[in-house]
Formats: sequence, structure tokens, C-alpha cells
Amino acid sequence: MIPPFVVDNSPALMVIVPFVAAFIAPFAGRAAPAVRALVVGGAMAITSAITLILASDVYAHGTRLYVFGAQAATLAVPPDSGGIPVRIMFTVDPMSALMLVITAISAFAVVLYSLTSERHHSGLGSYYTLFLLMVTGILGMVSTGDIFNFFVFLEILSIASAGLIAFRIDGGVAVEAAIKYFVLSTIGALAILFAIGIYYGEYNALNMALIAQRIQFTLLDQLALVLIIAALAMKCGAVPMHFWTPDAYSMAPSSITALLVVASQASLYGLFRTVFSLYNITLNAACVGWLIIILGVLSMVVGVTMAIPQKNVKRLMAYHAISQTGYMLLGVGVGLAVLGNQPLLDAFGYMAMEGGIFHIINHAMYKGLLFLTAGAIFFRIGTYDLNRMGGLGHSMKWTMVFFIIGALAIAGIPPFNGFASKLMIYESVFAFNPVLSVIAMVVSILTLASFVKVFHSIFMGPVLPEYRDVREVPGPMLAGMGILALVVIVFGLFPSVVVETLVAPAAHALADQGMYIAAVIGGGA
Amino acid sequence: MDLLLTLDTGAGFWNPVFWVLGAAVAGVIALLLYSLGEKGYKKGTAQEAPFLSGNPEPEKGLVHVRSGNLYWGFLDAMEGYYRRLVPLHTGDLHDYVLWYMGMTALFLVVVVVFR
Amino acid sequence: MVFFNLPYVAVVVLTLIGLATIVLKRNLIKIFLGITILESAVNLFLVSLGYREGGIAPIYTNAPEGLMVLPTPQALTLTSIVIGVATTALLLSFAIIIWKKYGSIEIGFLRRLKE
Amino acid sequence: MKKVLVAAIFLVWAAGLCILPLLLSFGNPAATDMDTYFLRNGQAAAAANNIVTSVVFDFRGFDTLGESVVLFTAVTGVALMFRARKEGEEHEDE
Repeated sequence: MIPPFVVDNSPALMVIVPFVAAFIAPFAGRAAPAVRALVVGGAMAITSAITLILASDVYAHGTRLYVFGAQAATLAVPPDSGGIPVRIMFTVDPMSALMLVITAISAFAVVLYSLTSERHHSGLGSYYTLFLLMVTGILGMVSTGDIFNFFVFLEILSIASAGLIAFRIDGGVAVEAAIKYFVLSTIGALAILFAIGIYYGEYNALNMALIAQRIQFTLLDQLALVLIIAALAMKCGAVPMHFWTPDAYSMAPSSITALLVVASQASLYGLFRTVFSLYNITLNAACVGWLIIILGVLSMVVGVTMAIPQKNVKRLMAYHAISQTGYMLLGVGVGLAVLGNQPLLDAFGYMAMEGGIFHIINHAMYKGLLFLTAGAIFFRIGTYDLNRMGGLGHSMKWTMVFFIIGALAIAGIPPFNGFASKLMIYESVFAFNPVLSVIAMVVSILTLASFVKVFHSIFMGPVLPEYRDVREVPGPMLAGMGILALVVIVFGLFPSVVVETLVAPAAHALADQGMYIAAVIGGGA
Repeated sequence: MDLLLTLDTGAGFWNPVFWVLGAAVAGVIALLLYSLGEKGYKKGTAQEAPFLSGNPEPEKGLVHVRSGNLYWGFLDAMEGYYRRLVPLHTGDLHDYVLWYMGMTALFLVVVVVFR
Repeated sequence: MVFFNLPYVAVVVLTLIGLATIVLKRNLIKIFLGITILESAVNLFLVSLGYREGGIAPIYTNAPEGLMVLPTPQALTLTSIVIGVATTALLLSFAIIIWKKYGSIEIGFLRRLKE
Repeated sequence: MKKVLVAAIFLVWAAGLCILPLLLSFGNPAATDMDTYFLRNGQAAAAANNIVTSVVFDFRGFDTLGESVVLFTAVTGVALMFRARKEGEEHEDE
């Protein structure tokens, strides 16, 4: 059914299709906006399809290699090179495949939504170009197996994001948010480049598997580790380096915010990939694991408590995004802290990692959904200010339903997907350290409290006079939200299927460094 | 079938389908209890109007409790915490960069000391 | 020992200068200059990684062959320079918009988003 | 107080970065196998006398594609900033 050419070249195609569409989009817009919508929507649909094909192939047949420019796409190590991979390659293992699934679903829903929600704006040609490049950046970041290539895609992602955050201008405020984001992410990217230089200088290698094979954890490696994890933790919005997050999330157009959430998860993926695949047990797992756990706990607590007094609905949701990132850091951090201790890892370590990784995919879905509903409300009433909202439940019923689904999912109310992943995190973390688990539960309660407030002040109450003729948002926007809501419900009702098919292979692929090295270099020797 | 849908979470398990069935049963019971209630009220009379100690009902726009008025008790109780936390979010780019650099420095010290 | 590592010492000094410029200067353009200095430091680091004692440029000519310096860092630096240019261009265009809208590019005015 | 903290941060950064000149030795890379491969095979594999060219456009050509996309992205971003905006498009709360 699917041509073998597509399956064989899917890693290249999923990057090339949005590339080419990004170049075409502005010119298509010259003909007619509808043509551009067709090009962008079609390209995104094709990209999502290819990405899902690749992911299912990886889940069925194990890690996929795609070597750019070699005689054969799977020829990682040239026969005359003495056993080292010399070319840039994509290494798509189950963890990458999981991120690819997230990106495919989110980006497709978001593009469907944004074709309608942004149609009254100027500069849409550039908007869609940057949108597609941002998707390219995420896809490349999560699938590359070459650390310098990772940096290049990271820069594509942050430049495109910065442009899109500033898209609305909004009297300069959006540009201010973009400057804050971009200065920080440039410094972070330069720190990562510094670390890449250190790896190169020590091991003469840029391939992640080769570095992983050769790594010694000398003083230089420690410096490189610190530079990378601090930069990537900053880019995923961990407290206390989260300050850019509410600014950027609140000023970007809502559809972009939903994609920025996925971009943050891609940074998180980079962090986990560095710690697990590059270093694994050479580092002091307990020490670095506790660092990540503490970051996670701080993020959870500070994020949720800062969210409660917010007046701007998107700032509030951005703080919740920080808080939810904390859960992922906590779960995977616990897995890292017991790495190298096989009994503990089997007892609760894998479960904690699965919980954290499951939370990544859940978070991208429900947080994307929530940001899209916030955008839908803005689309109709033109403000994000919670104090000026009220009574919208009478006129925007579908938006309200989607908001309820997202809010209950983020608060961890059964039977939505947030509950399943949070339960896994609670129970496994409880076995590691009960205090952390209790903190996580309290944060979850505060999240629920905060969203009850938001729900009340947006949708409840009598119809306000100023919003008497507000109508429901157009169909395509509802469809975009509907896709994500459907995913939230399905993942909530069948968590075991998702965990067994998507999450558990990802967690094991992450923890098993030998498999990663063997997939690229072969034999692992 | 139920084996397929049960999520093993380490110490326990979680089966959302059973949960939904249970919730549906509880809902049916609640509906039954509700249907036993008073049916004899008359539409269109003063029985429908809210009773506010005899005062006239205020306008719709004034009834709505705005978001700024919610949770003031919580914020008031946590005032000491918020007084310290909120001023850290200065909005100053220098502070953003300094926090990042400071955390990098802290990580470096921790990783090098506990290697 | 350290004397022969003079390029790396220069990298350290340039990095610190760049960071200090970013953190201490209050003018946006100067902050962006700091970022550029930081980029230069990283580029210098990359390029000096590839040097080999007595090596020649990695180009095959009719001249007698000798030890060649490593080519990869030069390629990486080329990429990194272009990325740096792109970054700077976007940052400067942001600064122009800020100048138009806020009437100043002092960092103290860039604080409308906070808390 | 803040000044002391800033000074401490810079001190740690300086100390951390000083690892570089202390542990790396300039002009004497620790390992060279990947570059040796390039130097030996670059001329034949990529048909370029300049090995840097063969690395940039062949062995690491995908990076170069990414680099040009970065440039394109930045140009698009700049164009987005200086576009002609419609009346009443911008929005500010408060």
C-alpha cells in the first residue's frame, strides 16, 4: 500500500517536504490565499503522514539509520574507515519515534487551526514559511544522530520560533518577548556549540553514538555535560531559568504557542538524549539524577504557584506548562538517579521513566489543546485578560467542552490521559522517595484549583452585555482542537496500549546505551 | 480483553474502562435519586426567581464574579511566599541571563564535586 | 604549557568579555555585540581545535605534501559563522522595531512583560 | 549582594573555562581518525582538491543545507518584522 520508496527514504522526506513547502508557501500566497492554504495544509498532512509511517516502521523493526550522502542509506560505517561513522546520519530509535509522533499530531492539528485563526493578519506568507521551518527544526532535532547537526536544527528552530513569537508585534510587546527568548536561546545554543567543540577536541567525533562509545567523563566532559544540560533545561523552561517562557508563550499567536510546547519537549528530548545516550553510566547517575529531580520539583511548585495569581490566561497556561515540564523532569530524573542499579531500575526506575515520557506526549496534547482554546476565545472576544471575561459558555459550547477536556486532563482527573501518566509517576516516585510523590500530588491539586478558577471566570456566569453577540469559532479551528481532544480521550481510555506500544520501547531505548551504539556502529565494541 | 486495557503502574494498576463503567453506574443512581425529587414547582412564577432577602435582582453583568476576586484568601494566606517569589520575575533581560549563567555555574560545581 | 595554549586562553578571555558585555551593558545593540563576541569566541575555539603543529592547509596542490591540519573544524566554523550572521540580523531587526515602538533601546524599558 | 553573586558566577565560569587551556593542547589534537579519513579519501570521494570543500559539500553537506535554511529563516524573519501591517491589527491588553 505504502510505496517502499517512501518508507525507505522517510527520514529524509519528512525534513525535505516541509523545507520545500516553506520555500513555495510565500509564492503560492501571491496567487491566492486559498492556494497557500492548500500548499501549507497539504505539505503538513504529507509530512505528518510520512512521520507516522517512519515512526510505525521504527516501532515495528527497530532503530532506523539514514546516512546522508553515503552509497547506501543504512551504511553508517564506511568499510575503509576503520569502524567510525563519518557522515551525518539520522538515528531514529523508539524515543525519537515517540517525539516524531507527538510532533506529527500536534503540528497537523495546529496547522488546521491556524489556517483559519490567523487569516485576518498580514505577512501570512512569511508566517507559514516560518511555521513549516519550525516543524522541520523539531523533526530534525529529535531524529538526528549527529551532534553538530542537532545544533543546526536547534538554531533553525529557535530562529523560526523567535520570528513567530514577534509575529503579532502588538505595540512592540511581542518583539520584546521575542528578544528575551532569542537572546537566551542564542546563548544556550552557543554553550551547546562549545560543548560540541569539546567533544570534537577530545574524541574527534561528532556522531553521538561514537562519542557515547568513547566517552571517559574527564573534567572536560563534565564541563561539556554542564553546558549542554543547563542550556537545554533553560530551553525547556525549567525553574529557575523559566523566565522567558511566560513572556514568549503569552505573546506568540496561540497556534504557535501550541507548537512552542512541542519545541520545548524537543529540548527536553535533547536533554534526556545527552544524559542517557551520550553519558549513561559514565556519569555519577545519582548526582545528575538528583539535579534533574530538584529542577523538576522546583518547576512543579514554582510553576503552579506562579500560575494562580495570573490575570492573562495565556501567561497562566504558560506557568502551568512549566509546572508540567517538572513532572517529566521528575519522572525521568528518578529513572536516571537509579541508572546502573539494575534491581532498583526494574523495581521502579523504568516505570518512572515511562511515566515521565508518557507525560511528554500527554502534555503536548492537552497543553496544545488548552492553548488553542485560549486562542479561540481571543479570536472571538479580542482579549486574554481573565478579569474581562465571563459567560462565554453560553455561546462557545464546543470551545467550552474542549477546554473542560484539556483542563481535566492537565489536572490529572480520571479517566483523561493526564491521570494515567501522573499515576505512574506518583507510584514509582513514591517507591524512590515519598516526599517527592506527595509534592507532585499537591501540585496536581493546585493545578486543578487553578483551572477551576479559569473555567469559572471564562465560561461560567451570566452572558455579559459586551459579549452578547459572540459566536462559536469556525469549523476548521474546532477541527484542530477536536483532533487533540480526541487524542486526549483515546489516550486516557486506553493508556495501557499507548504505554506498551509507544512509551515502554522509548524508555528502554533511552536507558539502553549499548543498543544505541550498536545500532550505529554495530557490535558495540 | 480486560487484561489488555489494564495499565500496570508498578505498585498498582489502573483501568479506565472499568472506571468509566463505574462512573456511569454512579451517574444512573444519581439520576434515579434526582428523579425522586419535587416535581410540583410552577414555571413562570416567583418560584423561579432568586431570593435575595427581598432585594431586587442585580443586573447580569454585576453578578459575575471576575477572576481577580477568586482565590484572594489563598493569595492572602500565602502572601509571605508570593512577596518573595513574584519580585524575582523582574522582566529584566540581564536577570534572565544571570539566572541561566548562575545555574550553569551551580551545575558545574555540583557535577565536578560529586563526580 | 599554558603559553602554548594561547588560542584557548584567548577563547576563555573572549567568552568572558562576551558574557560580561551581555550582562553589564544596558543598550540592546551592545548586548547583541556581546553575543557576537561570544560567537567569535566559539568560532575561534572550533577553528583552533583543528590545528596541528606544523600543518598546512588541507588542499592538495603540486607542492610537496606535508602534515595537514584537520578540515572538519573549518567546515563547522563556516556553518557556525553563517548561523551567527543570521542570528545577528534577526536580533537587529527586533531592535529596530523596539526603537520604533518603545522609543528607546535601553534594557530598562524592555520590562513590560513581567511577573 | 547582587554584585557579589554576579562576581561569583563569573568566577566559576572563568574557573570552569580555564579547564580548556589546561587540559587541551593546542596544535596536538588527541584523536584524529575521522579527519584522517577525510584527508585520505576526500580528494577521491568528493572530487575536490580542497578537503574543506569536500567536507562542507559532501561529507557534511546536510549541515550546509541546514545552514542555508538558517539564513533563509532569518531573512524571512526580518521580512516578517518589516512587513506592511494592516490598520488595527495590533492588540495590547491594558
